[in-house]
Amino acid sequence: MDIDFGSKLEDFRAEVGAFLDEAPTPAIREAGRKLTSVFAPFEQCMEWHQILHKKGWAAPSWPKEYGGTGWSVEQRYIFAEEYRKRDLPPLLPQSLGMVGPLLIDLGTEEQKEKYLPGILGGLDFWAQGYSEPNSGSDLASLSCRADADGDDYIINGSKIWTTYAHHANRMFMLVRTDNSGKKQQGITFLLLDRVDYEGMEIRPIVGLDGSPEQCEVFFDNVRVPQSGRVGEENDGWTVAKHLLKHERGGSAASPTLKRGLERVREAAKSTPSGFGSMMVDDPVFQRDMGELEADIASYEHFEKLAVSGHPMANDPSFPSMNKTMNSELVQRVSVMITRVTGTEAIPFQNEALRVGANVEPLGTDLDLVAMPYYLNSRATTIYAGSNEVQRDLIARTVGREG
Amino acid sequence: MDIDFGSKLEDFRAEVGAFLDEAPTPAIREAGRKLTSVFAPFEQCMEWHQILHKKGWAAPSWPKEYGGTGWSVEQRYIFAEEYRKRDLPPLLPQSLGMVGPLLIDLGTEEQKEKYLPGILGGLDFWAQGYSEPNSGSDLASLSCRADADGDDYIINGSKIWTTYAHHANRMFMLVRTDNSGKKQQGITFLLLDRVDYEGMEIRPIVGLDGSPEQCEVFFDNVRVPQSGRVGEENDGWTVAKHLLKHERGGSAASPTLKRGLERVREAAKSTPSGFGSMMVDDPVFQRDMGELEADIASYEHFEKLAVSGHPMANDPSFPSMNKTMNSELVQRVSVMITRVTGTEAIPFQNEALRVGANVEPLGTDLDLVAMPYYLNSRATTIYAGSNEVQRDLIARTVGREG
Amino acid sequence: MDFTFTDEQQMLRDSVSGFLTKNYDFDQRNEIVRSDTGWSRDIWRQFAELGLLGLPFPENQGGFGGGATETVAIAEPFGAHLLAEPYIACISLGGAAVAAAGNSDWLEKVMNGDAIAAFAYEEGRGTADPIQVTMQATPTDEGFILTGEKRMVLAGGEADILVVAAELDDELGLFLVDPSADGLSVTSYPTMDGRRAANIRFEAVLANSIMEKPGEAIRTLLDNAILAICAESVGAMGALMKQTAEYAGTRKQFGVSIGSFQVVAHRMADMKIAYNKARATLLYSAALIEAGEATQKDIAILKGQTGKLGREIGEAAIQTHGGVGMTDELSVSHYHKRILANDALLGSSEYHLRKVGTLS
Amino acid sequence: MDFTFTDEQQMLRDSVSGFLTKNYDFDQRNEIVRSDTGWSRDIWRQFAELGLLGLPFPENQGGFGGGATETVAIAEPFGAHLLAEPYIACISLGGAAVAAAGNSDWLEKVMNGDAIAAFAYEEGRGTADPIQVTMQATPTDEGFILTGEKRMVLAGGEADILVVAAELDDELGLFLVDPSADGLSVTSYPTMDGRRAANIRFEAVLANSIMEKPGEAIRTLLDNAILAICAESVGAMGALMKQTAEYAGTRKQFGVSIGSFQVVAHRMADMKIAYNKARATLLYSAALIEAGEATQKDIAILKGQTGKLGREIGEAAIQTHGGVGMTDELSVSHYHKRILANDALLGSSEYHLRKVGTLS
Repeated sequence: MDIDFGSKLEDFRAEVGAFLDEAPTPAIREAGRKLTSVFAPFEQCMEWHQILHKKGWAAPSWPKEYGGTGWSVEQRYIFAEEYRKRDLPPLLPQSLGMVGPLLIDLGTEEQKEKYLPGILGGLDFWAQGYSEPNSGSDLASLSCRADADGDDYIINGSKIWTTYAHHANRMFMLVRTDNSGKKQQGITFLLLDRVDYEGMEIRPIVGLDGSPEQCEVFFDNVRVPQSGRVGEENDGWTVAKHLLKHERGGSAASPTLKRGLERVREAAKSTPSGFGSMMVDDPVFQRDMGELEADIASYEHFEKLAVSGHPMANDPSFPSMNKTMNSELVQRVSVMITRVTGTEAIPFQNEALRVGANVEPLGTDLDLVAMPYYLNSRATTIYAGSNEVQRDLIARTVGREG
Repeated sequence: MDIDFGSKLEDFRAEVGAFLDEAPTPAIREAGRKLTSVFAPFEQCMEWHQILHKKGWAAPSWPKEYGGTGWSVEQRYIFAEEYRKRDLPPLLPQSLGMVGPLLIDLGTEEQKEKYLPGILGGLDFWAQGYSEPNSGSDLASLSCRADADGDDYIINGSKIWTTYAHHANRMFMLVRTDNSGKKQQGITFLLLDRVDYEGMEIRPIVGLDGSPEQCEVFFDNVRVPQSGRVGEENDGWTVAKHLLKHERGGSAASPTLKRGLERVREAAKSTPSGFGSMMVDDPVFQRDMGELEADIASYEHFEKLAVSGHPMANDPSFPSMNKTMNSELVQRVSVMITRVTGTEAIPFQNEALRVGANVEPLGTDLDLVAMPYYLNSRATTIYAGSNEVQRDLIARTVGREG
Repeated sequence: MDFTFTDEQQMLRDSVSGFLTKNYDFDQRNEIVRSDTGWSRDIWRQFAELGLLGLPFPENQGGFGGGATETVAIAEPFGAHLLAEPYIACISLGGAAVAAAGNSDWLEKVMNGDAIAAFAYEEGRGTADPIQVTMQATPTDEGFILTGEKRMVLAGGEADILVVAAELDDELGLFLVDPSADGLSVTSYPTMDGRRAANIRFEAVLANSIMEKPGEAIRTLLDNAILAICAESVGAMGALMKQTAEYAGTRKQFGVSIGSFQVVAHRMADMKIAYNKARATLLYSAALIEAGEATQKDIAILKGQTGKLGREIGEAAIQTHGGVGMTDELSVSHYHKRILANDALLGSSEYHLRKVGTLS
Repeated sequence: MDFTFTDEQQMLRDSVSGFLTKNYDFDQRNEIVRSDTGWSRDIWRQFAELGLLGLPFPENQGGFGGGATETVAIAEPFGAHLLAEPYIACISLGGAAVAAAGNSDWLEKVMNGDAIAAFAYEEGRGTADPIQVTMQATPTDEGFILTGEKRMVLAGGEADILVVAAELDDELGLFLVDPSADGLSVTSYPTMDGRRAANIRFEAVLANSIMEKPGEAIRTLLDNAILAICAESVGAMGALMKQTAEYAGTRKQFGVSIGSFQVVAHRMADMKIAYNKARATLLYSAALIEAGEATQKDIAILKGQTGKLGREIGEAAIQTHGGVGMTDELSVSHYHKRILANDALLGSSEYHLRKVGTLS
């Protein structure tokens, strides 16, 4: 066993810290402070992506030859910690965490050349077209169809819960190309090099927090080139499963959870417990925080075992366990935030949440984001394969750990 | 709405208290203090039953004409509270709470005359022969068969989890009398007027707490009279369902839960929290106790609504909700008890637990019972229809509350 | 023991429920919430006509003398319809305060629907108990002077009169303040559950004392308001349970209704258990309050359990609905937000459940 | 970062596991536990031969210099086999104490399997931290005098030598006591998880000081013992998960295996999640301890999480087994009892998780 605690790492930490102190614009910082979701405010997020890319730090988990940093596990966590410590907006996962790694693994050379630079550089934003109104947890039952026509496909149907589609300039999606076999067969994985094809319409959906984050996307005889296909026709389920690994695997998620607790603890210093002391000194608060912090620590250990190559990560249900643990911890942290903000989280202040808004929030930054963040976080156990589906998958592997 | 708080009730409370202070023998009191289960030590329990019967208080929930007390709901709770306050052993439920009420509802006049006096008077103890090795939650799949032969049935097969069968002198049971239809059909409900029939063998099972409470009962061509049948042949499932209502309905269970908390709080006065004060003054302990006490209060309210005739009790899933709530609260209280006893609950002191044992326990009475009680209470969510089965039943009724 | 509604109470409940079903379905409600005022004066006038605004006040003050059970009978339907109108703000709190002080002028206007009275009590982050109020009232020759801030004053922006809770000689007093008084600045906002509230800064604001050393009166006022708040939440919980059961019965995934998945079914069973616990405690508490036998522990149990069980039900409802439960479009999330906001008011479940433990 | 076993460590683990599989199946184990002594001298001698008794001690003291990872490598199989022999009592605690004090005579006997050393530390109701020790050591001309009581001294009844933790001048010290010394009364008993322990009263018992002002030494000793205890529990948790999965796959109800019920399946998924969390924390903590970088918070996280997650797994295993899970006959409940007993030792999960919150 071995964990590196050398002084070189402390130099690295200082280097990262110095850059992160200096590089982000005020608007980027504001976007980070006003984060109420996994998905940061779009414009500032992409701006920040480009800045990080210039530094070569946009994609720490990518292979070095494709623009990754080549950092050790220790370095990646230090980067994530320093990043979160400053409440900087996380880069959007659809491009860097999903379609990018997928193309690296399964894309044609042409696709890689065409798309990877825009993904890595933060020039493109890719929406993920998976779910449909009647295909949520049962993704394989999707019916949005693509009919081959010459070198093209003609797409008809609709997608829903397409995060930030109204900001996207590209899209990857699953379409039905064959109805004859099992539902998992006959699915094809497509890249759309633009989202303004004729017959395509994107409608934002207002979420329970009052903001449009998700969209519906409608396809009415939309003609797209077949060259956007990843893998074989009708083999999209295999492709998607490969991608889910990236989607669920999420590296270095624990620093975000830890930073959430830190913000709670900070706020607790000036929040009365109602029982004679400030919350931070209140034994009940301390116990509840301790319990949550310890559980986050176990998740961090689990995550670090995995990224450092421990066999635990080879368990076929590893991505599902990772997704389940992380999403439920996100929700618990979000509840802690509303607990420390109390009644101050009740005002509806959507206008003040907008980056650059000239609206004074009624309370602190944490008061402002607490309730939208809590509400938005209800989605973490629903999206990317509901936790019910994840537990179904995990259950199938129990007792077969070898 | 109306709750009686009159002074007459306080007189009643005094009357009950005076009797309960005076009537039980030292051995009965010891049996109550050493209670580690729903099922009190047998011998003292029956002795106490007979004493209560002499006073006319053995069956407060029975109809007055069958020997019930005719008390108001308020009085029944006062009786239960004073009873629990003194840690007296609860009477065994199989006779008074199950077969007795069943016979009152569905027995023949002959059966009532023959059996009710012994049940009410505490002269008989009836074992409940339901579960079989392959029929647990799936009770209807039972296979222990009874073949009609003249005026008799000949029983072959076995029963398991037959509580206190080794103490019983009578037994009620479900047998398979027909295999041709649905599994719920072809079941017959039988009363056995003795348990020492030729071919009948009772083997106690040692439980995880080290004590034999459950038994296996084997039947090898056991000939019993058909006059012991309740209801029609092959109609035993209906009879059993009727009985389940009594088994799950359990009136006045909340005083037991409240008494459990009281004992915890009492012990907490002299138990250091590990954080500078006695547990009873420790905020974390207070919060956890408050949460549990409030949940027990809600259960008490639910129970009182039901026994006072509120329509909530007409919900077809009422017995299942009641069983689920009560069993899970029992477990939570049992955990609280082990929390306050800590390492002092780790010694295995089965000998000291025996009523009349001349063995000094290593710690307090609560230390002595804590772990056996906790362990034994794991059964509450398993027996009488596992809580999984109960939730299945409850789920079917959601949204149909009218 | 009897925890059932009388025929009259049932009629009252049915009439409120019927009125709201007709005039206040989810679409109508949303239109009202999205309007400039955020609630409907028209509905309010009809409440006055139905006698609802005078319901809880004593007959000798011109009210209908309704008790705790009547409060439950109307507030459950309010919750089921996500009422935006300031009934709790203006009747259960503001009106109850002027009634307790015997101020018949304002009470009459409140009961007629001609004035909105708001109760300025909360000082931020959950003022759960009167002893936590820190605003001081300083006696001067012209009257009392108030300085400080009140937050989350429900209907504070549209109030015609403010009843302010402030300390006087180490005890709580109630003070009347004209919303247009000098030194008062009101920041009004919508709440996340579709009501209106305000933060109100007081800088040497002149106020009339209407009740000094109110003793039990303020506790009674708060207890009754807690009952109304909890009844509203229980109404919302019932609606959530019904809607979720309906959705689970019709929404199909993997070729079957999602309710046929055992995990979904058990979650609904848990919702039902939680609902029955909460409702039993609501009805039992109402009976205790009506009998004058409710202790501070009983009230803490009511508020604590309602908040805790309500959150469980709301979160379960959203999870069962999946994506659509995350939208503004469906009522599901709105119920949950109302339940959460009610939990935050007058002390959260965290506060109250712990208080239960300290009161033993 | 690397959290894997080296080849040597894996071989050690496999050899212990293989030995126990051959000589210590559940029936053999139960026979040993039910014997008069409660554990097997024969097994103990074989442990000595396998080098396990000297494993964690420094090479310059005659040991094998095993570190935290080696402890994990052997203690996980101990847990999976519900070891009754006093490895933790005599090696991780008693032996470690004499080793820390540099007492090579006793250490050699311990490593050879010729003597049992017990560590008298606990004073009742969970002595979670050295500062909670209250027993006083009073210096006299003949030596130190100890008065008071130690409870739950693992292997205290069969110890050849007792190492007692007691306060001297407001600091903790370690003292050697002969179990046959005047003034000592030992009440020995089996524990509910199949070990032996004793309550020991000291009435003016003469003792030799072997370590005064041990400072970090005692903390290190306890940390290593906590690691061993937690590894044992994690081993038990893994066994429970495997057995429960097997049972759920074969036990039929309603015509299908119970594991095909989604609620049972999800409970098993939760067991697996809990197990992986606990095991990840165990391995990570071992790496931290080995690197000399484990803080008190890290140790509290390890002990707290193991106890909490272990209880979850144990309770889930019993519930899934139903009636048979409630019997003495199956190993399921025995694993759960071992996990609970380990949770109680050296501070429960309640204690440690709260400590995590105070250390932030």
